[in-house]
Amino acid sequence: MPEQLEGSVAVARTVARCRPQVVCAYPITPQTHIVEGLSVLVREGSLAPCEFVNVESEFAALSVAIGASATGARTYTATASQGLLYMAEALYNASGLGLPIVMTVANRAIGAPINIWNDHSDSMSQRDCGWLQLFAEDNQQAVDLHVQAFRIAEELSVPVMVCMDGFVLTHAYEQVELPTQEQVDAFVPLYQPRQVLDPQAPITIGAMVGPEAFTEVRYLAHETQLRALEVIPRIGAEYAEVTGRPGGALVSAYNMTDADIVVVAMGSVLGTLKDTVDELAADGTQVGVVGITTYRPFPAAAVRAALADAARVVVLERAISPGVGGPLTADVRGALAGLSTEIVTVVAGLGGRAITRPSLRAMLLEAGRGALDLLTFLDLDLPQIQRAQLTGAGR
Amino acid sequence: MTTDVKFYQVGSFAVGNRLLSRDLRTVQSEETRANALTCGHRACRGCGEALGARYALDTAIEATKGKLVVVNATGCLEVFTTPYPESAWQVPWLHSLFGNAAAVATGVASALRAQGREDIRVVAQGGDGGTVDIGFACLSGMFERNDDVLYICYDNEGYMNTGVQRSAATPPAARTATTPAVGPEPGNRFGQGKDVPAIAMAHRIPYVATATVADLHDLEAKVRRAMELRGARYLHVLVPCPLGWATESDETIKIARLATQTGLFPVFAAENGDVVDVTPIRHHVPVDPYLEAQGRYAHLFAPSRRADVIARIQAEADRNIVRYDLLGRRGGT
Amino acid sequence: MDKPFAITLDVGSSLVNKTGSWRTERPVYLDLMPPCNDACPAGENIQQWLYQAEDGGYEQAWRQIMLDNPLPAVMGRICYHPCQTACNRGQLDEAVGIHSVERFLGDEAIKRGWTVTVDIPASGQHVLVVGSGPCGLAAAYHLRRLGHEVTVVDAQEQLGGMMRYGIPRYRLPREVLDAEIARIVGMGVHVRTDTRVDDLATTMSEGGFDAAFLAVGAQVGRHTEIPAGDSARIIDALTLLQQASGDGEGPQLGQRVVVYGGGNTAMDAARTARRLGATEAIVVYRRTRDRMPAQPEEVDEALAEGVRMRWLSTIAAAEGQRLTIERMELDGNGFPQPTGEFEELDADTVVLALGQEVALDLLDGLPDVDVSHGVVAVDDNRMTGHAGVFAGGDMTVGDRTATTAIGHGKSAARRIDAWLRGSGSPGGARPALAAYERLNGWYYSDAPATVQHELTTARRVSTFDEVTAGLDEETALFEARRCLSCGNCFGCDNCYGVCPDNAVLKLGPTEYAVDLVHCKGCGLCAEECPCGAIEMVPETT
Amino acid sequence: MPLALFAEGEADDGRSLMYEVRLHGRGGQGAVTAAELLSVAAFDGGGWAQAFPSFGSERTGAPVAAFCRMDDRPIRLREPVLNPNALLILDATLLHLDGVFAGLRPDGIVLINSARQPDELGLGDLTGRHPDVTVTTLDASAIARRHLGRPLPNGVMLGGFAALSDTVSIEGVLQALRERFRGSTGESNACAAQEAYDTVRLTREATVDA
Repeated sequence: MPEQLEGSVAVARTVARCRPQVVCAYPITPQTHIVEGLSVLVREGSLAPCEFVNVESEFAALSVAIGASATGARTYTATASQGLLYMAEALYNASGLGLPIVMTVANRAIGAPINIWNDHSDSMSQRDCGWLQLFAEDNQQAVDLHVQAFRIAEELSVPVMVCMDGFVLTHAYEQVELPTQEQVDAFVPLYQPRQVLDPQAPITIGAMVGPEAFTEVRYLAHETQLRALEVIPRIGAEYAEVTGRPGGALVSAYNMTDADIVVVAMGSVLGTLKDTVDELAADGTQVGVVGITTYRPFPAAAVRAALADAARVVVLERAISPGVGGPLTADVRGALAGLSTEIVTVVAGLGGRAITRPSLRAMLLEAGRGALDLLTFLDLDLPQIQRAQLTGAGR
Repeated sequence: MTTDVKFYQVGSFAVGNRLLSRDLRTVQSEETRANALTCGHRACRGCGEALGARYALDTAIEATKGKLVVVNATGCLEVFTTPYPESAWQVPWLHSLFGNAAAVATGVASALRAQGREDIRVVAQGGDGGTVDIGFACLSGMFERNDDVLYICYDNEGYMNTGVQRSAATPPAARTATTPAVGPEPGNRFGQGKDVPAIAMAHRIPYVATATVADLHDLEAKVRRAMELRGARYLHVLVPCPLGWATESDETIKIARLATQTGLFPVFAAENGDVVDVTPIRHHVPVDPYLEAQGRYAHLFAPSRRADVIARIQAEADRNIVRYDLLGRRGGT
Repeated sequence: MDKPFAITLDVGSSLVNKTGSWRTERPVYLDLMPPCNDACPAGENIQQWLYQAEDGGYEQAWRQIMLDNPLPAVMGRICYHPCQTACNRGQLDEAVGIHSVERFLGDEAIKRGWTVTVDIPASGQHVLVVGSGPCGLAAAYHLRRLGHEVTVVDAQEQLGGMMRYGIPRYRLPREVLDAEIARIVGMGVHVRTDTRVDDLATTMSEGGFDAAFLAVGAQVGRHTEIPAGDSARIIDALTLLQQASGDGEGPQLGQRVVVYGGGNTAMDAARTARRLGATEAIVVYRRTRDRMPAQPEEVDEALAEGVRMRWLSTIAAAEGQRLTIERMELDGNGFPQPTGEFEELDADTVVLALGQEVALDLLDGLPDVDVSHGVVAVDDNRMTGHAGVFAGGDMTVGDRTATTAIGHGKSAARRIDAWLRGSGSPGGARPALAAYERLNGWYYSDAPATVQHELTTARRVSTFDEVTAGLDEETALFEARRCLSCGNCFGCDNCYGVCPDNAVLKLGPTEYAVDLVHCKGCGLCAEECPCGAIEMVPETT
Repeated sequence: MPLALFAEGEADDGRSLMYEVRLHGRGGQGAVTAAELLSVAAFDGGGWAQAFPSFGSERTGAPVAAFCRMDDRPIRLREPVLNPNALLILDATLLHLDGVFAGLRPDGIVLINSARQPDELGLGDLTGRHPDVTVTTLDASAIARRHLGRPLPNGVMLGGFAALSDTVSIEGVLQALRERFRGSTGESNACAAQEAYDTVRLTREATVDA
């Protein structure tokens, strides 16, 4: 039964229904409402048994989660931006040990300069830390991806990040249908840890591995990621059966039939893109939209299949690799290796700058005329840039 | 710390006093005060932290004749003072990260020493979250090395910038967004939290002191004393937060005063690990008026009065009174 | 060198951010009515002269008093200081000793010979003042300062009225009274003593007076029918006090003296009797202590000097040295009713102190001046029914105290001045009262009230030396500095210091302004202002 | 890798009836809560709605804006509200803040919490530029003070708005208030909103007749 809820509250209630046994909480805008919601559910006894741990930093948050998960407890935490980077060492540790921790990342820009608004530079910076990264387009998908994340993580014994755009989704009040406790219980079985600290069966976890076996450890981790490309859609389909809602796909597509340009993007901007594309279609310009739901592992085959007929592809980036360009573009370019598709990059909405229909329309029309450079910054304040360059302030 | 003042109406209780000689008044009373934190910042109405920061830094600037560099951890103080393109700071100021202000300050001090400019002193500052929680390792490191840094913690007892979540400085029973007032033990749990001034003293650094925005003379005297010393110094300043404590915007100083007069926030100074000065309670009051004035304790009074919880808080206050002899029964230091 | 774009900012670049838009209310500095000023019958600006005395500006403080009250040294002794009753500090610890500081300043003025000048050019108009008590002298003083020629007429041979002939020297030394009267006369006031005005109308026309101010006071002792044999020695209290007011011996009253009455005059009569050798001075009063018209401290001082009281008693008869006293009891609404029980009491002399009445014969020539309940009726400009004839003091409605009389004298002088010059009546709206709840008592240093020393009982009873000593300078300064300066800024810098937005500007040592561009209206300045001189006023929506 | 790994969707051609509201208040006055409750009321009424605050770190007292978007179909749009159909101004001291009326549609409606009449608020240049913008005032603070004991205008303003626009019903608003604020607070908020609704309807009918 649909409800009108804030994104964070919807996620908190859904995560609670996945019965995590340890929740680690450290405040960082814009995810804090999620852990706040969970603190109330634990305190009033509706989520039990569950240890809600107020920790002293994000590094501690993931560290506590690692300890809990290694002891066989289903574990959840949430973070964003600077916090994600403050736990970077622990991210690699968790994936290296194969601990199936589920973490929400409320995407927010990375400083300096400090910025609390939405873009993807935080999760992008950790795209190779060995965690799966799922991107939600809206709060309904965010809720559904969290349930599937526990199944995926525990089946593959690999940690999973569910990324949702900070403020734009976390603080948006909209219609959401939460999976019932029965549906979740049916869908997410009891957690069977691959390895666990248990005096009954003592084992040493996290040995020092030298040159003789380190490569093999990394190969096996790589294989697990590739297996995820098959596990995620399967679990997504199963979820669709249980709930009647579309499960997590690797990618999504919109208005692809006879689209001569296709724009590829991730996260909430896909909603604005679809409205823009509808307007362009009404004016006779067909633009397709491909949304990447699973960014890590990167579904190259699915992307290649989706973009097979596209003559021209615009990759809408929400992060920037300084001096290089767009990280998502690099992945898309890899997926289309060998094809003659013309690929351009448009960086948009960094640090919370609004991405509006008029700007997208103009850009897509320009792309249609083949007039876009290889790399464009949407709505760049050129006069500001020129003033900065003049005074040598551009560093 | 008050000198023998011939009776002058408000003596040294008010900020200034036209009857007192200049040197017995505060830095804040001077027309020429530095205003390290000036107008236009975006703190909430009645912000205690904005007040505490100006109080401390103006004195530090006067004590060092303007040769001061400030390193600031992430938090309310950093956010509401530097929204591009407007900065409210009038001192050399560097935003570190949330948990490393002390270490960054050590870096500044080391560079100054390497450049032979040790006349320029360094202040690191942050809120309680940035000091007692996420920045604690760096703080302890700075103490242990005895780096020439004055670390000032503006304690508003919670993560207020992110919307009032619990920190290790949040007092027992206080409601925050991550210690909601629901369930059998509403609000923050008893038996947790850190006594950071005591931990700082355990490092036996040259100077540790506590102060509040309700006693400006005492706060300035402690900053001045800290600036006379070299090495690691720590000042822990209570700065009530109208948003987080759910108090009226005009009660910030009154609430800080009540915190001292109940004994819940002992005001003292220590040198090399030993207490050398205690500010005695002037009008001792029970904890009730202090708690009742704050919405974060509303659940202790409605729907019914939680005498049991209030008694436990009173016990904390009484313990401090005995431990620091706040009522001067032991003849005082 | 130029700063990197956006990540590095100039100092103080936040000033452009007009946080003033956040306000829903703004701080406004006020000058409220301190309770002491409000309570002072002579309308003194007490808070202001205490403020000046606090930093040693004694002459400046004295001149501030002199703007309203020309007899500070006298008032510092005989005023019943309602200001101290109203003083907010009474609720903090103890009221400020305003009375003792006023006396110190008055005495300092006499000691240093400070004088007052007339700065307004002569108006060419001449005012007759009938009566030289506190009311007449105050009127004369203010009229002189307002530039008018003044002639004071008094039936007695010396000026001062009740101050000289009604109040004993041990409460008001004559040298103090004479000094302050001399200062007034020294301002060019013409004086005619030993002159009784029987017919005001002719006196005014013959003297060419443009206006007259009647302040003859209530000099006539009220009598009562005590069936008394011829040998009984009954004397009126005012007569006793008048005879004892000189330096000479004063009347012989014998060993046992009974004073009949419960007012201040009765207390003074009893205490004077003790000083004239009476071993027993007994006050007979028909009601109980709490209903006595006398000021409590007057009763205390009398008791301290061995005067004894008989409550609920009336004198039914006096035969030789034997008085018949009837016991009374109070009825439902506090009126004494006879009980029919009688006792005997021996007395060498009976002194009647049953209140005084006004001698109104001088008004015979002025039919349009109406009188009710034994006092002259005046309008709110203090004018009687007859144009140009004003009245004040005990002979009009009001508390019968010297301070109230001075207040009447001052307001009458201003209204006479307005009447003579045809300008509108003076006096603006009274500011709101600075109530105790507005104050922030924390900031005032803990300071118990100082004490004025008193002569030892033995010495008090045997001489007419002044009983209560004045304060020395250091104590007077300490006492003045206990003032809370209610509702009026005294430059403590609190507002300037506690503003989190640095939005209070310090223009000078005791002068501040609010920077409304940045003030967010948090109210901390108002809350932390020790004397409640700042109020938060809602923004207009 | 089978192609069916992604879900296919089609373009949507019909025009939507999107109605956008911008609320202005001060930090701590409940503007964000009001936007959320407006979206709940629209949802209860059977429509789709989306509400979000002006993402930022506004402090108590600082001017803050919140947005609510309502439509007759699912809302996918993620851009700020640039051209609101309606403005709810919870604090009249914000009126002379620049940008309060920015982007208001020519036929927009404005509801201001003020005890004074619209023409006494010095809005000449606004109504001058946009003749058919309707401005209504409602002393929401006074109504709130009477019912809640505190001048918390947010619930009251929603009651007033329900009388000015048919995008949301008074029943929806009352239900949303009762759900959000349990017990007596909810009840008194609902009564206050109902009074506001009746008051604005009266003023609206009066202006319509005039």
